Amino acid sequence: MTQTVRVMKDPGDDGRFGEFGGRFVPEALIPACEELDVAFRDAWADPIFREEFHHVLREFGGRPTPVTYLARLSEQIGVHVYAKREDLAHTGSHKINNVVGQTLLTRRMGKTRVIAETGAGQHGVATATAAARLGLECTVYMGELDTQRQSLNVFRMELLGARVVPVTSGSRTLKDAVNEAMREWVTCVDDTHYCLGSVMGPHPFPWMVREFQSIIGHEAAQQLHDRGVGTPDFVVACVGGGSNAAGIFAGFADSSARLVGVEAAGGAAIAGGQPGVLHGMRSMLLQSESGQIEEAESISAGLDYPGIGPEHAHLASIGRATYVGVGDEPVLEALQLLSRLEGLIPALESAHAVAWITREAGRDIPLGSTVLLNLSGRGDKDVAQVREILRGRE
Amino acid sequence: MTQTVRVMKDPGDDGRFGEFGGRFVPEALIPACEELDVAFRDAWADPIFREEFHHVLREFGGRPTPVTYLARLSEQIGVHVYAKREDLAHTGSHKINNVVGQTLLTRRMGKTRVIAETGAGQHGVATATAAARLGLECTVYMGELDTQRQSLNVFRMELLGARVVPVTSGSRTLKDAVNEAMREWVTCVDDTHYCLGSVMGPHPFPWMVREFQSIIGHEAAQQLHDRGVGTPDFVVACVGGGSNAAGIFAGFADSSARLVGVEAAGGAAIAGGQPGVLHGMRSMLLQSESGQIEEAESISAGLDYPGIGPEHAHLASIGRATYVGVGDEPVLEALQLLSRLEGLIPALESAHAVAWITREAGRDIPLGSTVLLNLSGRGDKDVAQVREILRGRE
Amino acid sequence: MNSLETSLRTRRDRGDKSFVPYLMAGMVPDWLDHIDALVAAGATAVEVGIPFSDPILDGVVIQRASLASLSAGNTPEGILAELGRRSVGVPLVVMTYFNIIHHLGLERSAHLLCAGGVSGVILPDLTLEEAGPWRNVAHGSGLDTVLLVAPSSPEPRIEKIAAHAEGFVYAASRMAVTGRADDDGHAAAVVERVRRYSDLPVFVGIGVSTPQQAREAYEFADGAIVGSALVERVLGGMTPTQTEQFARDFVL
Amino acid sequence: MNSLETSLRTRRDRGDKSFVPYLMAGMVPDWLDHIDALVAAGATAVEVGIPFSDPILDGVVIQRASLASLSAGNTPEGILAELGRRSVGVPLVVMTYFNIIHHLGLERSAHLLCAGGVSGVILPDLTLEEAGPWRNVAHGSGLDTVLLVAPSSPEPRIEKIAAHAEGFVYAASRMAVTGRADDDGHAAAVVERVRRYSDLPVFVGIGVSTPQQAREAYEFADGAIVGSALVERVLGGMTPTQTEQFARDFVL
Ligand SMILES: Cc1ncc(COP(=O)(O)O)c(C=O)c1O
Ligand SMILES: Cc1ncc(COP(=O)(O)O)c(C=O)c1O
Repeated sequence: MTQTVRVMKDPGDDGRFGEFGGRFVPEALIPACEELDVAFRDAWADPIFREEFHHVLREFGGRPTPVTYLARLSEQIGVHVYAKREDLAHTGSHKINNVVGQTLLTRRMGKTRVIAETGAGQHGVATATAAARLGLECTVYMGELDTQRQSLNVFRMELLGARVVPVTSGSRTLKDAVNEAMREWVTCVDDTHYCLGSVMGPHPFPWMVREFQSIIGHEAAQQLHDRGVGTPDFVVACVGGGSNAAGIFAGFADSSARLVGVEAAGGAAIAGGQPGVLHGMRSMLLQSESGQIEEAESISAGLDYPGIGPEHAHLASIGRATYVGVGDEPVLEALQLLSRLEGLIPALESAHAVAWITREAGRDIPLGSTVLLNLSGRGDKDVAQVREILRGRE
Repeated sequence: MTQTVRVMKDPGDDGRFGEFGGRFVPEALIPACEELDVAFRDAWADPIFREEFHHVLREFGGRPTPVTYLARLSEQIGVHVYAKREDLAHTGSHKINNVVGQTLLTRRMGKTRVIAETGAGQHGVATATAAARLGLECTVYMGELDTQRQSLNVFRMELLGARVVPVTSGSRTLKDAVNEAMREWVTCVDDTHYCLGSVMGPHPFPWMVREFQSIIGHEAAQQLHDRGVGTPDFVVACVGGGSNAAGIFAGFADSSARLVGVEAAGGAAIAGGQPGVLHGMRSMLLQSESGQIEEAESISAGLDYPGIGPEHAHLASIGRATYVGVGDEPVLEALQLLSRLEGLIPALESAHAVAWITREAGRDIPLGSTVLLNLSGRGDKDVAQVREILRGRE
Repeated sequence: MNSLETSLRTRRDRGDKSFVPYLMAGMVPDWLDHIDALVAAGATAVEVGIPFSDPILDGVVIQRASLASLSAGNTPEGILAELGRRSVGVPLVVMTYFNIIHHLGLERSAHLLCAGGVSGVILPDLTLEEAGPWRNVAHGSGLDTVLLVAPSSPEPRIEKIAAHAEGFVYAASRMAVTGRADDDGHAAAVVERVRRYSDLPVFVGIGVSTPQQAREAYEFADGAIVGSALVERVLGGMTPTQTEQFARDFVL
Repeated sequence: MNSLETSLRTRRDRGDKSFVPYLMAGMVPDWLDHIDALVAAGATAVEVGIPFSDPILDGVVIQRASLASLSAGNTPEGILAELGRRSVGVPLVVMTYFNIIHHLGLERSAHLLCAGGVSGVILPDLTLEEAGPWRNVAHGSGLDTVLLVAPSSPEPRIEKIAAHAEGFVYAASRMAVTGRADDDGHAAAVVERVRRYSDLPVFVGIGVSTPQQAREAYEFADGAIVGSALVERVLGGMTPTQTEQFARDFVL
């Protein structure tokens, strides 16, 4: 498929990606969103801010992350797989890119405090980390169920000086943590920035987070170019909210590469959802017959989100990117395969992308193709869970 | 202190660092040690091997790791602290440098299998990782007590395709895992390389491991030079066996920098030990009155070793490096301080170096000095333990 | 000018203060009886919540009410049908989140709302910029879309909102979700700013929970909206008779 | 030429095979009685282990014996003093790890060993290259330092070891730690290679655990060293009388 539409650009003042996006928030938050839009637009056009962003990611965040050729996997499945190693970024995933950007912006806006939502805790830990470095106060909202399931991450955030607030409303998971963070943001917009964790929420968040994450794709494109690989045939990333996918897609939006987002089968907002409005955006959402938002279900906490960033909904609708789902079982197998063959224990989220590649090699992915895989995070956070599952079967 | 003796060079055929080092192993292992010496000497002089070593560390291991200026800590304690970020290396510590080198060498020697000892599991996981990548078979010996205390790392190694053998002899900890690995090596030297985890053991291990780890120091020296910091006044690293310390010291051996190794107070082989022979080397060892080796005791599993690499014993004896001890309590505080101020949760091992710096700033370390800290690893592996300790106090 | 706005303006022009109580539809089995009780007590209009799974402008009390209603199996269609079968006697304003409307479809929503006897809607996550398509449809059905003004709204924005406001202007007394009444709020200042640009009735909401607070609001605003305080009691077992009694104190 | 070597050569030259049993000093309270029993059974010499915390050339059985001895509070000095008080009647060879000697000090060790009636030492982690200083001291005290040859030792190395060997040459039958007897081993080949360069008595050790295996060794070697098989039984409660009976079967 050769693409001529230019995509992944500035979504304009109303934050539209085709029919998706926008800004659906309480009136009280409109000024803060507008202020953020102006501030980000200004900062992102400012070479000094950009340089600072890159400097912090280099010096503190561990960028550039390498691209690793997965020789043994490639040989086994007959396609050439290159992995962009976001697992090597500080705190163990691509989440650091976004929070470094947003905390620098927070300081630039003269705010002294950030709040964030978190599901399993990855974005919460990343936010607490970036906030600690700048001396910003930090409060993280986390579903009460998740605080129990991921109590170690709660402790990690506390070590980093953040306050963690268990959210007891609704299903007491990620979706409710977002609700609660938005509710709290209303009360403290003056001095507080809401550091959203993915390419979701009201404008300018989906755009801003994509821009901060686009460093993944730009680096990878350059790295593949430098080693003579050129444009890959496929760029594959897992999709929760969609930030790591947006980040890597951004480096290949105008290329001939096929972009593939892999959702958890039990949280497939594109395949299983309908257009709707949630958390400040119009996008594809899992909904009941009467328009209530449904719980996503996945082995991986980071893909347990009933929606998807609006730009992905748009890319899907125009056919520029394809979104597929994989179930828990092949994900577990992919995690084990990559560990054993390559010495890389991927995050369960990232293992979704691996699972799709191994499934489709020789089918949707012609043999001999070149595939760029976004290894969005490391699996250390997941090994206890994986062990319990595998043990339960013995 | 200005130094004129040239140190940290090739220890020659008998592997001596002054009075320390050597090769004290069963006759059966002599040929394997000699073969290894020849193979390493040959490989290390071969630009193709060196380039492969660097390539793998770059592409797979995440090198170069950055040097991060710790602005908030520096301001608080009045000395300029730069951290070499080995926590960002693949598998979370400097251990990967050594195992990448040794596994490449294993393949070069035509061997198909590695064995390793591990304490808490860091070196075991690193070895399993590097072995997986090359398709080498891997068996890891781990004290039975440690397999229980660090059961998640056992699972991690198994995920990576390694076999983990619980060692039931002696104190069932690291020291005994080394014994057992050596015992097993005797039975399989033909096809198996013993991938030792620190700058210890019989010649050529202390030298070889130091050379593989010296990439830390050489990178750091270049990085400090490039940003105009020049030679730091102090280079500080924690010391278990001494590999991360040797690695960073190697970049500054011939400079004016004061080299400081920080041992766990309960495992201070230099301050509390006597010369002795263990695990194939003559070095400083914790011993009872009658020459039995004593258990080290430390909050951090990685410093729980009753000995120290022979080159460190030598550097101490000639006064080129200083070795100091810090207790568990300041280490816990240092871990919390660095997390809160800098967004870096250090490994408990690395927190020893931080603790010494914060203790001595304005005392042994004059205010305004420049200090290079080797942040040898990340603390993710330790947060559960730290939580238990801190909770126990509430 | 639609029915809601006409009646509220008339009242305002008479100098009467409006008491607008809020109830979550379906939160208790006899919720319609509570509505009747509110009307009997003298409510000017009743705000009826349609539950949504993710109510981001609601505090814990109304969250609980949503959950209770959803757990009881209520749907927007069902609620509006029930409302339509009851003749309430005062204007009804539905409060819900935009996804409910979006999911039903704009036309269908407007139709069902009208059939339910509703004359206005409050959609707290649908601000002016995003409201266009819905407002077009709503207009066609004679439904007023009530807009909110917050303490954080800058004057140029208030001016713009005022220019598009319908029914009444909902002046949020504080930067908070519903149910928060832990400080004095900024109601007077917000109302004053709205008045500069609008001659619509201005009602104070968010954090009005006692008759005393309502009276204070009546000093400078045209009415007060009381939600969580009422909902909490109804959830707690208050009977319709008690509801009538409770509500009476809010009526000037 | 020292006392150990002299007596072993004499025996060898007579065509007699040597049986050298091993016991860990202090592993049981009556360990000295077991030594007497072994002598009574016809042992040519006795190898006496001094326990070390980290015995890297020992398998599980001798590890257990070390631990038992250390747990009983035994020290090298104590053991050698006890040995010195008993008159054993055959040459005693001490087997321990170099740190024990290193820690006591070389001179002091040599002195204590002599005082204990010991005529040779086996230090499995002290190979030729590192043995120089110790051998100098040992020579001065008339102590033989026994060197090992392993199946992995290449011929040039065997030649070198042979040139420095004292007492006897310890031919390790297999690439393994003590107590392993799970394959045939390479004893004959190792012995044959040693013979090319040395005319010292050559004893086979590591993995000789049955009288049958000892007899096989006697076919090509000058003697056999039996450790774990014996130690395991003594740890298991075998009495000195039973030890004598058990040992007798190994004597040709
Ligand atoms: C490693 C990793 N990958 C992916 C995700 C999903 O988020 P996104 O789709 O925004 O990249 C998460 C979220 O926690 C994550 O931790
Ligand atoms: C993070 C870290 N630092 C330091 C050490 C100590 O080893 P060495 O002294 O060889 O660097 C370890 C050992 O496990 C470790 O994991």
